Amino acid sequence: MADSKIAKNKIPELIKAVSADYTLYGPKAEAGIVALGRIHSAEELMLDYRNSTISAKELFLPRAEVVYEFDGQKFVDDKLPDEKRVIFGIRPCDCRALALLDRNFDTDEVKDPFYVTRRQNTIVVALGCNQPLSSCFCTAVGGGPFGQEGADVLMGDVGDSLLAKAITSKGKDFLARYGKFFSTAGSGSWDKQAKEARDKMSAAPTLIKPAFGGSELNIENLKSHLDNLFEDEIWETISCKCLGCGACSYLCPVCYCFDLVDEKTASGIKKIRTWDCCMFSMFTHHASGHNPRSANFARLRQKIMHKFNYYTERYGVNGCVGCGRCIRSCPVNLDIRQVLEKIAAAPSATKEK
Amino acid sequence: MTKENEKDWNPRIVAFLCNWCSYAGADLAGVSRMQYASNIRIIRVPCSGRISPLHIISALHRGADGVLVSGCHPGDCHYISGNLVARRKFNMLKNFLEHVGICPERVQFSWVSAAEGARFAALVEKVVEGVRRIGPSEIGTVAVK
Amino acid sequence: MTAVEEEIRKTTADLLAEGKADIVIGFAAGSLPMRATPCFITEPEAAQQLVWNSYCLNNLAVYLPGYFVPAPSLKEEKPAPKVAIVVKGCDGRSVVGLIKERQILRENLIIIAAPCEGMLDVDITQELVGTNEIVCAQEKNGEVTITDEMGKKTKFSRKELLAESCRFCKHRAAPVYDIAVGELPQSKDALAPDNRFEEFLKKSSAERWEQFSREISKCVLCNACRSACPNCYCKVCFADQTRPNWTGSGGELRDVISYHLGRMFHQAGRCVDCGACVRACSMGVDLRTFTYKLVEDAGELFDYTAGLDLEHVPPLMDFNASDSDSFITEPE
Amino acid sequence: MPQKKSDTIVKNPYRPILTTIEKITVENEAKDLKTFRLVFCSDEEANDFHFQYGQFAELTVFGIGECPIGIASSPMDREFLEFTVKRYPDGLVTNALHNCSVGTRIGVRGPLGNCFPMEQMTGRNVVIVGGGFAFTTLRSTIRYILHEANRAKFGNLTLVYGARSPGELLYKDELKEWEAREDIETHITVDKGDESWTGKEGFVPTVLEHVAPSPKDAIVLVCGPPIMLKFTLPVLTKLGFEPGEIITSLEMRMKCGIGLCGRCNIGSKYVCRDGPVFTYEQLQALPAEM
Repeated sequence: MADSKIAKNKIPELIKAVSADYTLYGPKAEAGIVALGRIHSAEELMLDYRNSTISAKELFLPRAEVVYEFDGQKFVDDKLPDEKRVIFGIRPCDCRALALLDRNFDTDEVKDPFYVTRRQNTIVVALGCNQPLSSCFCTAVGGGPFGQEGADVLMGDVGDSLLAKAITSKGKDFLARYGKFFSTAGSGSWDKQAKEARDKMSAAPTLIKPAFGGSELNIENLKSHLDNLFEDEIWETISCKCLGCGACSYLCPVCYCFDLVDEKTASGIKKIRTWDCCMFSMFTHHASGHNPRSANFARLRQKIMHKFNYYTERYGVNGCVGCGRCIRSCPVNLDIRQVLEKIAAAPSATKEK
Repeated sequence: MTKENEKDWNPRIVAFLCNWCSYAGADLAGVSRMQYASNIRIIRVPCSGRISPLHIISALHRGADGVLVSGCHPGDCHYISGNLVARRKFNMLKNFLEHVGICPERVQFSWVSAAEGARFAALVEKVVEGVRRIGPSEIGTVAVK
Repeated sequence: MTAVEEEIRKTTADLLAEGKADIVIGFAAGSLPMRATPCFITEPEAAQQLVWNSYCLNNLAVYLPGYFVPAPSLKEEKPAPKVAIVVKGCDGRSVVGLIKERQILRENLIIIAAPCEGMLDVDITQELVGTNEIVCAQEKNGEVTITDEMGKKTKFSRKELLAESCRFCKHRAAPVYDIAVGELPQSKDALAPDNRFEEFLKKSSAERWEQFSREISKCVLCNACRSACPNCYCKVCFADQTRPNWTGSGGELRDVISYHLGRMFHQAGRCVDCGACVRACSMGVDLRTFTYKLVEDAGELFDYTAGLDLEHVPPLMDFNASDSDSFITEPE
Repeated sequence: MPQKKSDTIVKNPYRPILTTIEKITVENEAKDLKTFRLVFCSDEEANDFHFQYGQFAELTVFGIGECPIGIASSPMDREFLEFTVKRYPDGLVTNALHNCSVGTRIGVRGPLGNCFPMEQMTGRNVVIVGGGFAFTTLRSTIRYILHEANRAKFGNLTLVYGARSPGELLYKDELKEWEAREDIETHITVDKGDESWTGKEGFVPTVLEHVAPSPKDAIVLVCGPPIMLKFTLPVLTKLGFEPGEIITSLEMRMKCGIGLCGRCNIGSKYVCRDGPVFTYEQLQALPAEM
């Protein structure tokens, strides 16, 4: 199928038209933070952003959301989110994160109605990364700056216009619906653009070579390495400087662990789902006082294991998209790439079980 | 809180009173049939030194429009120095809350002895009047993002 | 490598080799430009990893209490280790505070004081540079040359790039130490103060509240501020308690505000204004405009500056019959 | 794994069904163990609630929170559900539950988790080993097996149950009833008896070794505090039980109960969804993080 193309000076019109039909979200800067927020006009839209400070998971798993209300006698009708949304300009890593979250929240056995409804009601229009950051490592974990997974439409910035191609039928409908803003440009130079971005990425780490000892991060055998490492002392070494905060998890587009809490209201109670984080000591604290992960190293181990071993075991893919937010946000510069590298190099990682 | 129903609004004020002086002072005001505003909800505590800043913040968080803390006059503490330790805490807390933009009338501290029923009644009137003037609590009415 | 760096490495190697210390906490090179990372050295050979540069921002004192509180799972009693720590002025003051609060043992500590001329903040620098990523920073005679990913070089004066708390810092040398490396700064002048705090004070109550609640609304409750703060060593933070639940579920802004009010006020008379909480925050919440009030008040009301010596009792652990009553509401 | 996109939205898995406390029984001398009998508020929900022995449910004290508790009543008891709950000083929900009185509304979300392996148990001898208050789902199992409609489906039933003291034994009336029955071999023991105690004294593993149930054509369900498990498992191995025939049930801090919230995992297994029932063989393959 031929690719579509929209001139950048047409974007304000597109935004206006889309806003009339959908609630529009996109990258915008507010109080020094770039996030995927409500877009009311094209001026707010910040398409030359590198990546958002906080990931797009907020739009599918809000920091806090009411899952039911009870007035003391009966339940108030559950309200499922009914907003029809378009997310315009989300990065491919965050899109891929959605595809990973689907594996947890939309399975054959269990479905989370809030997440699933939001996913169904949202059209994801991704924007490929021409200029990945030096902390990005999507290519090492199976994604790419022009990855398509999780997106309905993929766009690429080619100077004065944006190329667009539909990935899903939802995306096809989107491009058809707003076809008048797009011209058919024949086949776009996707491969070239994607290659350029990838080249930039492999070039970028050379600037911070110490992190990789001169080679690119390779996580090919990570799962089997981790199978051998649960009891290893490597965790205590790695976790030395970890402060045990939740910055990495809360900014991660894939970390989804949550808590359910009751809150009293004037007329009854509501059950609220909030973000939670395996790095907090209270996360697994039993009522009896027992805590299976009482030490910080055990919690960091859980975090790494969950992403690169347990997730892989359950869903066949590791739970990291390489967006680099955890690297940028870590107060003590605990770089997950270095952690993975240490794991790969651990003497007992390759031993026979 | 909209302008229209402002005049119907009755502030809810939590008063933490120490058992030995201020609570007895309140009691005296009561048995002496002194009139004072009924907006006060009293929580009796052993000593003003028992009051953690968290109690005060939590009261505002849970919807109190004002907080009054009162203990024995300095020098008269049943536990000798409970109120003196508390005083430093209260002083810094009051300044701090004002600093972040909470009106000075919102959280007030005073000393009332067991014999000062009239002082207690006047104090309550003053606190209620002050809170009424500044309106509902900042924390309680802060807009959800 | 600078002379100070060399001295730190040698001191570290000696302390470990002579068995005077079991572990030395310092900084190693970071994985990102303009970053250093905390580093824990237990073998003399590993001392070569240590660096001392303008990016050693973390307050290393945060790690100390952990060495003196046995992990809950460790049943057997182990003797407390001998810990050496490389400190700037702020870390050093935090160490003093922790000693006074009996969280760490002075006799098990070896405090290595290193010179600090204020640390450079990568986020502040990045903001000045613009959207292109910083890849390299070179410092010479108080000037910093930043190279961005496009190869463009920009010169800044060192003062422009200082971390916010460093601009105001009047105590850049550790007040209590065992070993000094290099020449400790003597000057008590702030490096590059601005009047942002004074500007805030001039605002009306409503404006201050507006700014405060707007800042706090950025918070996602990741607890990085709490985790990075050396003073936040409580075994169970009030915010994690369920009986009573002080701050609600975190679902509403007032919950977040209560958390921050409680956490900040717990620093009253203890905060050394190291700025660790502010820099730890990924969401850019400016906590310092508010915590600085506590630092000022401790000085003004009780003539106390946190962490300057081992003798003075922290103000909220003490009292005086002549303390001010001026904040008391008089009914008449 | 191929992704499954849902086309229809399922019911809200976080919303409990409503029940009312009908009866509260204080089980022990320390009064920190109470059995709550809950009745459904709607017949429809009562009819829809089908569980197997070994499963658990999330109990909600509205406005306080939720906690996962094993179902102690039998699947044959259609009119009510029973839960035996220990009060922990720091337990938010368990304290609230213990403060509840008859008539209080309680939310029940479940049944959750897997159950004791019914197929593996059918037609075979069943040995049940319990310690302390970890006896709740075992009691459910015993009640189920002893039901006249089911008893013939199982072989011999042997019970070894112990508690710290006579006052700490759960379901005392039922224990007496079982001791009098012919179709269950009951061995009740306490760590230390009192003046009135005429039964066995001694730890569960010791008594078990003495009773020495035959592993032949038998399956053993064992639940108890970690220390009891630690000493019981070697005894069972010594008696000749295969790790795959030793069944236990785990507990872990849980929130969602349906494998979504990422909290109760041991290795890649979620205790709430893949458990709480595991064979000793499965446990041996999991990391030691319990």
